[in-house]
Amino acid sequence: MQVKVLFFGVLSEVAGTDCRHYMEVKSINDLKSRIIDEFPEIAHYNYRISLNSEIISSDRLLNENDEIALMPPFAGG
Amino acid sequence: MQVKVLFFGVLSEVAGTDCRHYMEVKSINDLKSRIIDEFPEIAHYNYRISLNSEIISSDRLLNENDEIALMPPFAGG
Amino acid sequence: MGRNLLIHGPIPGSSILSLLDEMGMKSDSGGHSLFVGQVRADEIEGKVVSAIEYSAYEGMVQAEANKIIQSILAEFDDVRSVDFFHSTGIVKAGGISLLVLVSAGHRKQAIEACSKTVELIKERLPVWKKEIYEDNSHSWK
Amino acid sequence: MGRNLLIHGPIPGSSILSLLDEMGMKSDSGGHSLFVGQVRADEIEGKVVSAIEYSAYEGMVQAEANKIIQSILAEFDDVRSVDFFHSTGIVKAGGISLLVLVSAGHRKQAIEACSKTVELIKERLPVWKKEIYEDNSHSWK
Repeated sequence: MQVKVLFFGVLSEVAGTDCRHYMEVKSINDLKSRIIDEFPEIAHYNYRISLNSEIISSDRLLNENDEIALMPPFAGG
Repeated sequence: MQVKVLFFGVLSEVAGTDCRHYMEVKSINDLKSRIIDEFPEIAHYNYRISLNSEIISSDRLLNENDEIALMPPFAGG
Repeated sequence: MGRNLLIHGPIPGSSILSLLDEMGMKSDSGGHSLFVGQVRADEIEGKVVSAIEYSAYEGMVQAEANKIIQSILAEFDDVRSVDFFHSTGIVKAGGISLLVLVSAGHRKQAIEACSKTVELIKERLPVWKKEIYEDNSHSWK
Repeated sequence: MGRNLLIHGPIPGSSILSLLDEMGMKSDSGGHSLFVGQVRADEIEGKVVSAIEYSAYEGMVQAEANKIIQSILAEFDDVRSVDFFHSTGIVKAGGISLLVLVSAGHRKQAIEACSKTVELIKERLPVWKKEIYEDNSHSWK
């Protein structure tokens, strides 16, 4: 079981990549812990999380091929 | 002594012309009387008067070659 | 404004492009707000507008335009430039009769000042219009 | 919106012209309000912005754009159409990065809805920017 994580804006620089795959993660909270373990600096940033392009504000269970994005505040225009 | 009178918008249609010259008129009030005598229907319209391109709201004495305009409400845009 | 703000007939798309090209040279502006006024094929008491004929007091229009521009520049300190064009003569339904462009450092004042400029044009510019209907009758507005 | 709203690099003047051409076919519209966002050569702590690099969440941007458009059409009953384009990738100072066009029957809603659309784009469109300075350093915004 594998999910895809996208890093946007400043977080792509902090993570050194704009995309990573994670294996065997059960939930969003589980995934967040794994990401922070790997990139502790991300904890200092303000960001929202989307699951399959929908912004979510609480924990969710994850399924095969889910796409999760870590999104700092938008800055379009 | 002669002044030039411009008729704009609907008043050009009422007067049948967009420009007329008047001789020997002393003042704006004098001119207005002359115009209304000639085109009584103009009295039924709402308009402002300008003297040499400045809108005026009271009587003025007129001088040779003055340009007076009868202006219905503006409708630009 | 160095150019003549009155354009005979509909305002061509190329006027808009040339204004936009000028923008590109002002890299201290961050936002440009444009208003484009178009003749609408309105139906009025069963008759459809086919064109509008605009007339202007040409001897007064430039001075009033300058007053409008000065008043906008005085009110909005972030506004860098105000330009506009207005048609005279006949503009068919679908044609453009008014073009306003305001450039500012930031979007807020660009948008507010453009809106205010359109209001001042309607209020103060000595322009009149005659609606011409498809049956060739007309009505002054 | 059938076309792709993301444009790689600066938005060309020709995009604006093609939108204006489409306008001409909608003779039931009386007012069009455009907002053009341009990269500003700002000076920030002694460094001058030479370009902005935009990135977008491409898989999410179209759905969010559709929500923005639907929300504007629901709020403004006189609005006939809402279109916008946003740059991705590098746009140098002076280049256009955002183009919004709102057409309505009358000017008031065209202007208000365009202003609101710009706010919603800034608030909801998943786009990020990196300011690049003349010394090649950068800063995320």
